[in-house]
Amino acid sequence: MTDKKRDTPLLDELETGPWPSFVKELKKSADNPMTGDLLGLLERSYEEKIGHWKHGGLVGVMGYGGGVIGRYNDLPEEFPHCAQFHTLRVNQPAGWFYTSDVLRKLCDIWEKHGSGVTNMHGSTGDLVLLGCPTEALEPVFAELTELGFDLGGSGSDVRTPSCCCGESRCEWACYDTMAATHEITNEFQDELHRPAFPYKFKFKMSGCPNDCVASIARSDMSIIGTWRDDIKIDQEKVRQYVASGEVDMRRDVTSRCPTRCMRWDGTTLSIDNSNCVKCMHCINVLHLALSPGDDRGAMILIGAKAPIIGGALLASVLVPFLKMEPPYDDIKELAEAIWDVWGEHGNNRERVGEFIQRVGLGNFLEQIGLDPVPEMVIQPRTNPYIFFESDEEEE
Amino acid sequence: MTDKKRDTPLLDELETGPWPSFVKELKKSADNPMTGDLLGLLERSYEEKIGHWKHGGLVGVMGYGGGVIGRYNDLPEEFPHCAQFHTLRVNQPAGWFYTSDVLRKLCDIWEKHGSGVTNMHGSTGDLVLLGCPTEALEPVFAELTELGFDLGGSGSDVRTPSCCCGESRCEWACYDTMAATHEITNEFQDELHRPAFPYKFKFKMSGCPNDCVASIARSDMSIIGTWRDDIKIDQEKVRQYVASGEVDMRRDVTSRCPTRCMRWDGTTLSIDNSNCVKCMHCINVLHLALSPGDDRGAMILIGAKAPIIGGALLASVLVPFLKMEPPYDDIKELAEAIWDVWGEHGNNRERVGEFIQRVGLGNFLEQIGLDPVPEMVIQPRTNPYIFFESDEEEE
Amino acid sequence: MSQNIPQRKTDIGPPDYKQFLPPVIKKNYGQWAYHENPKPGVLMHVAKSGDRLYSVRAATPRLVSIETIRLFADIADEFTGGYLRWTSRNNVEFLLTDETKIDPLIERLHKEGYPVGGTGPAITNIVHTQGWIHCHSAASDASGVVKSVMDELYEYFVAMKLPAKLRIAYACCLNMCGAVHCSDIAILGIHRRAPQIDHTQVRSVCEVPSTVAACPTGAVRPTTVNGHESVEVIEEQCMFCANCYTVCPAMKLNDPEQDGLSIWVGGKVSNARSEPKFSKLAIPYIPNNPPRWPEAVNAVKNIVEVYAAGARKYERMGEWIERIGWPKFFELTGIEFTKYHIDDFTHAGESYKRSAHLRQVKE
Amino acid sequence: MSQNIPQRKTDIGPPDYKQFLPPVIKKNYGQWAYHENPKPGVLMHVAKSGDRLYSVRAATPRLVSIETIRLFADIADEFTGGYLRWTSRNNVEFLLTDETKIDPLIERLHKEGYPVGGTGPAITNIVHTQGWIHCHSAASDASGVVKSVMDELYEYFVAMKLPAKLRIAYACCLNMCGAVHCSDIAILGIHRRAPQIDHTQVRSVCEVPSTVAACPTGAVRPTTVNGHESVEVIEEQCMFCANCYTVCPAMKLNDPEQDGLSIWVGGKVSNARSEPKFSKLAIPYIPNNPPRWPEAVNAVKNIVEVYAAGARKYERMGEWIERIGWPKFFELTGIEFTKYHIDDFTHAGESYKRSAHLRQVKE
Ligand code: SRM
Ligand code: SRM
Ligand code: SRM
Ligand code: SRM
Ligand code: SF4
Ligand code: SF4
Ligand code: SF4
Ligand code: SF4
Ligand code: SF4
Ligand code: SF4
Ligand code: SF4
Ligand code: SF4
Repeated sequence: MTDKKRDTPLLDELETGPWPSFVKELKKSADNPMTGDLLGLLERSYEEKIGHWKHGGLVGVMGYGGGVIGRYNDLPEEFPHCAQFHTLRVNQPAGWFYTSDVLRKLCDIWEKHGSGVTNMHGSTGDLVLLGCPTEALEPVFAELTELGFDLGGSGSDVRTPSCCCGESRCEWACYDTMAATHEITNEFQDELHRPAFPYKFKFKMSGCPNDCVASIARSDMSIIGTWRDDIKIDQEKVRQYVASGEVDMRRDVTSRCPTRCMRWDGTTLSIDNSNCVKCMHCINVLHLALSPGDDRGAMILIGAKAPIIGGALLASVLVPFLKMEPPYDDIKELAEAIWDVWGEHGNNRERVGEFIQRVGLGNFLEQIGLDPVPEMVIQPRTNPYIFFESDEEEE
Repeated sequence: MTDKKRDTPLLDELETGPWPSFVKELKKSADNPMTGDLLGLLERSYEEKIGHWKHGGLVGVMGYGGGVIGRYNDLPEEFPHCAQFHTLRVNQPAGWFYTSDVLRKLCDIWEKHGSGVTNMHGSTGDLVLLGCPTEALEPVFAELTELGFDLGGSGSDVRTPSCCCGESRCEWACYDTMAATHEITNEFQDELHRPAFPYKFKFKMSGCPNDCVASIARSDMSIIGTWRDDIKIDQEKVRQYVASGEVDMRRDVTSRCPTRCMRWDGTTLSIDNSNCVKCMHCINVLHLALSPGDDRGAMILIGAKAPIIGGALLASVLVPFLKMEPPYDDIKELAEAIWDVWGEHGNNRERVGEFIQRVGLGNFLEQIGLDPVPEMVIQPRTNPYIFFESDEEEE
Repeated sequence: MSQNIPQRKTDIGPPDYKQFLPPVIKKNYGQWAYHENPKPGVLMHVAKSGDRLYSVRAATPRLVSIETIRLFADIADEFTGGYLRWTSRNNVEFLLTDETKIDPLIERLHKEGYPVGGTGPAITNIVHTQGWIHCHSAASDASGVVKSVMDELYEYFVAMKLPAKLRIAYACCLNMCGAVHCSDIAILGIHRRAPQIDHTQVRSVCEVPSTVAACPTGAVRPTTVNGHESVEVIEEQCMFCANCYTVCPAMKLNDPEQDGLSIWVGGKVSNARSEPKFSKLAIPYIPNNPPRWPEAVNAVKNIVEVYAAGARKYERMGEWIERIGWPKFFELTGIEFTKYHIDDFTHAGESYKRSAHLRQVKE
Repeated sequence: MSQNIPQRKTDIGPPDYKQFLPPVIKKNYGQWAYHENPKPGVLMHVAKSGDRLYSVRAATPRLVSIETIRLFADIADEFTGGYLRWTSRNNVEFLLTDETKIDPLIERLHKEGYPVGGTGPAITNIVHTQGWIHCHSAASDASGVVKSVMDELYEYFVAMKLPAKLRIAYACCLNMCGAVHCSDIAILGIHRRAPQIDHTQVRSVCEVPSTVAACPTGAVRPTTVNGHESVEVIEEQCMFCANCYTVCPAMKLNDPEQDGLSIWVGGKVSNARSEPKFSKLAIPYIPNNPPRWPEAVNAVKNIVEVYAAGARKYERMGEWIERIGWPKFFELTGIEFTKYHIDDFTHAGESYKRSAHLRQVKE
């Protein structure tokens, strides 16, 4: 039967072709009986065009409510070695930097207790250890913490924050994304490990509006670097771009500026910075000549999420500009103020973005103690349905 | 008491100033006791900062369900002459054209039976006779029809259609708005006079996308002239505009084109007509040089309305292009198909625009027998909540 | 049934417009070549045949006495051979072919108190509604506010000195009979107190289920008062739309101290350049202050002046604001931004700023 | 409670990233001057100090064996002194300072089957999810579809020949764990059959009220089956979102014949030029056809090629489509526009075309 299970003609087709093959990866670990069975089970799915995993399962490590996704297959008799096939979400180091040394140690732990299969990384950012039997959860966890790693989030808690590589490498970073991520992750260990919110809450930090961790689309609190002074221009280098023929200033730059606030007169580039919306495009294109201003910081946006259930949301502006200084108390306090309000009044499985839509951004601001500013909206309301408050009326 | 009523110190302040004064107008007719009382009642409102009219009232002319708005004041003892102060909505001639002769005859009728006060015109377009006692409704109506006038709509019926002056005067008219309005108004006399819909239904016709009757904002069926070939350019006249210094081609024209599909090279204006969205701007500015193409017709948009109750709606594209030829059967059939569906499935007080939102434009199209085309939407859906139909599934 | 009713026809429809058209229009119908706007209030339309039609546009207060209509008829007889029309914004237009009569006509109209203007980049007549003159629903007067505002903006009617057309609309309640939802500037009468229920009247004139159904926020609930079916209103859920009042006269919202005006900006109807836009809230509340509503007049004037000073040629109010950004609009006009400006109705989330595109943020 | 559990710490948080940074980064942290992209997959970051960091980016299938991680560790030791990182899109980056090692490193990676590329105007790795490998909710596999698509689009990974970056995402169900809602091209697993209810299981593992509440369309209703509390589904009201299944495992939607893929286009995340955009529906349904999903692969390839041929430099998919208009997109790609493309969810009306701005309409 083992043989028959290992017969994977459909999956084998996915070993060919130039793109790296996940089937090859599985086969690299297929001596591990868990992964051997996984291959067989997956082949079955390919034959039948249906998955063979059962819904959830309450497993985890002691004292934590999150970090492990329980999973059982629905053919445990045929594929007993992956009958329990949980995942551990291991909180990655900020920016996903590793040394060969630490990776090897991680591999050793995972070889000893698990399937040998990983996701580098999960969509939220965790280092995902894919396929762990229930009884191995605690030993893996113990060895991980011994090595200096901890679990990430799952369930209705703070989810593992992630960030772009920021100042580690990128000249556009307007704040230190990795430091902020590390600090915030450590500050909120309890919220991360012990689900107590109405639903999940994700942080993502990008160093500039290019948003290389997709924070505006995928995090409940999105922290995007920006600046509030003028773009720095090295006119000589601008002229070099033009002279070399590499850039056509009108076609590539000025006409693509969303507010058309740039002028190129053939020798000098001028920017009406009061109308620049810091989109990054001109800087991206003329990267040797232009750079963000010196008065750098970040904006905080709130409430992005996938479509379930009211439809997907992009995050919206909550704080237009904030200086980002360790230990980032402003952000910590803001997050806590939000959790207080949302924690108390949010419905079960209601993301903070949906909650704000339900109670109204105006009311939400009042509750968390922020003043409304026009930067928070595309435009003021168009409908006349204003809930005037009676204290106002008394004035 | 008559004297005291006529004492209108607050209103008198509105007789001063350069703008024509409605108070002067009221006073011109104030020998009419109805209008005399109206002045007194209005002064009272100015003193008290509150209106003195009561809600509705079922009055009308025999055989009609619409055309009259019943109105009674709430101080009938003090102001008995305007205790009954109904309005008659008289269907204006298309384009609001009159001769002195017919106006005088209208005035005579209104002098004889009513307050002598009018609205030239109401917001929907009717010639509004403001202030008619109940017993005068039938005589006024009889004399009006004798003169060739009929009542307009009110209540849940077709409302008085209106149109811009179109081909009577305007070189941009892409179809004969006045002829179409007249034809459609006459075709739907029954629907106009005898409310049988879920709610009101307004037609407005504009000859071009400048939309001088605000049809896209204010009518359930908006018929806006447009063309589908190329804009006609008289290059010589374009050059004259530039030479005279009257127009700066970049500042005033090409950079204001919404799709930036125009190029001015200093001597010739070229338009990428495949990307022109027929916004009219360049034609408006260079009106001596440019004009709409020759292949003219109209687009039909559906569902505009004021905010009550789901929020205001602008009309949305239903038929991207239609040749407009008398007797406009396409439009009549389309309207009837819509009324069938909305009439059967619409809720009470649900405008057709709200109905479409409730049932979904896709379903609505299916029911009225139109094919979906991408011109109907800004963009395809962004949420994945597709109601797949099971016949499809069977395929 | 038919007692006392004179002989009458029905369903004859409106009179045929053709009989009212001046000969020059009949002849050149659909054959116009171009037009010019030689001076404020005067349009010249030139036909392919070479014929010319002049339209002289004069303001009216819309609410006009038959005496005034007769005056217009007399003026038409004198200058145009009896031909005139009204516009979609309640101006009257005298239609003539004799160029020499234009100036005398203008003079005459001015003398009678009906100024000529409103064409081109100007402020034309305010589209408005009934107000205290005729409607039960009005949160303020219409004609009085319009008169007060236009007295102050008169100079923009008789000259063509704005960057673009500027359309003002007025409506006395949220039904918005006056195009308020898509205007450069809109003035809107609003209530701010939940309906006061007359339970006796409910019993006699209202249907409880339809009254309950009318409320978009579910604030109206069925209840029993003194043993009779009636309704109650959860006040915190009421946003004063008056839809319940429309279906049930026993739910009055009018209130001398709470009613007032709100100001909206940046809407448009035309498709020129940008797509049609809704008006957006500028000022949530200004108290009713008849007979001249000075606070509202000043607020409107301020917005017009800031716009006139800042917008580029051909830029409508909304286009200008979008170019400079809403934060700048609030800064330049000195209007305070409050939580009321933030939408909280059905599609509220669609108005939240969901991008990092922000202009320079003040320290 | 604590039987068999080895000594362990808790709440220590992630390891400090600083210990994993190569010296050149530690030294120049926050002091970078500029970067260049000398060839596909290679970035050069130059510090103000003059120091240079090279990052060599290789594709991975994301699902990797520890054998592969060890291989990467070995390669890192050989070329970078042991330093490497992963990117936000599951590529691995080797971080080195010795320019001469770049080409040998690339060669080595290619030899091992991990091609170098994905930088600049290219297609980089597909962000994706678990699929049949691990998730109960999956309407299709993830890794298999991704592999099939990337085999076909490989040339766009190893070269920089597109007008702009092109981001593809994949998610196996509407939960969209894979950034699908804001991608240039997104592939999304979908169900098309209402949940089949296992009433016995409902009884044992589901809460009826929360299951009913989970359904956004109200399709799930409480009912009684064989004397026990259970739920029923009004099939016409179901749009297959699986939210009921998430809260109640007894509501299976998976179905071999009805499940499949849908294709979405024109989303983006960055704020560069245009604001972030959602992806929009291009193709409502493509049947599941493992192991290589040829129909889906071809559909994606077609869209990429039409885009590559038509877009201007720096124009992302959505920006290109908005420039040419959606009607043209459907025409050029040959994709059929159906009623399914027209939104009918909460904010549907906001997607209707509410202006007269239309491009040339075909006869
Ligand atoms: C593992 C992972 C996908 C992957 O292959 O990478 C994942 C897997 C699951 N997600 Fe997710 N989500 C993962 C990132 C995301 C993301 C992306 C992100 O975080 O940037 C999203 C979209 C962003 C967002 O949060 O809105 C996402 C949106 C969801 C949702 C929809 C939530 C919503 O509010 O719309 C659900 C449903 C739920 O929470 O009940 C969900 C639920 C799930 C569950 C737990 C299924 C369930 O219903 O119980 C999946 C477990 C799969 C498994 O068998 O392991 N997952 N999920 C990702 C986490 C790995 C990691 O920790 O790094
Ligand atoms: C007379 C007029 C205002 C004016 O001073 O010009 C008017 C007056 C009334 N309108 Fe209106 N509407 C008038 C044009 C409009 C327009 C503008 C238009 O037609 O272009 C609108 C906005 C466009 C639209 O239809 O959405 C308009 C939107 C409403 C509404 C809100 C309808 C909605 O679906 O949102 C109501 C409330 C209702 O129907 O119950 C309403 C209701 C009313 C009522 C009947 C009040 C009521 O609740 O019973 C008003 C009677 C006033 C009176 O005492 O005479 N009126 N009404 C206009 C009709 C004159 C004419 O026939 O020419
Ligand atoms: C007479 C009238 C039509 C009618 O049948 O009654 C009319 C007549 C003309 N309109 Fe209009 N428009 C008339 C109401 C409108 C409206 C409706 C409204 O205001 O409620 C609009 C839409 C307004 C909006 O967008 O909010 C309108 C938007 C335009 C535009 C576009 C302006 C823009 O840039 O957005 C033009 C083109 C232009 O001005 O260059 C235009 C152009 C014209 C022209 C030049 C057309 C022509 O060649 O005859 C006419 C003289 C314009 C002028 O007054 O400067 N007409 N025009 C209406 C006069 C109203 C009045 O008394 O002031
Ligand atoms: C390494 C990485 C960040 C990280 O910490 O992991 C990264 C790194 C850089 N990004 Fe990014 N971006 C990375 C994910 C993203 C994402 C997120 C995503 O795709 O999920 C985005 C948003 C994508 C979107 O809009 O959908 C992103 C949008 C950009 C942009 C804006 C592109 C645009 O025109 O819209 C730039 C600017 C540019 O390319 O000129 C940029 C520029 C850059 C620069 C040039 C910044 C720098 O100076 O270092 C880096 C090399 C770019 C390259 O690959 O061509 N990066 N970048 C991510 C590499 C992913 C990969 O393996 O391919
Ligand atoms: S988001 Fe900005 S700072 Fe961060 S890596 Fe991308 S370009 Fe650099
Ligand atoms: S950053 Fe964007 S908005 Fe600012 S000047 Fe450059 S292109 Fe324009
Ligand atoms: S809508 Fe067009 S055709 Fe009609 S009057 Fe206005 S500009 Fe002329
Ligand atoms: S009509 Fe409008 S879209 Fe067409 S070319 Fe002229 S300005 Fe551009
Ligand atoms: S806006 Fe309101 S108050 Fe004014 S006329 Fe219309 S319904 Fe009456
Ligand atoms: S005024 Fe509007 S919100 Fe208030 S109770 Fe009446 S219907 Fe409801
Ligand atoms: S997208 Fe759906 S099926 Fe795929 S991993 Fe996420 S929850 Fe599971
Ligand atoms: S799949 Fe979604 S729409 Fe269908 S019954 Fe379940 S929750 Fe409701």
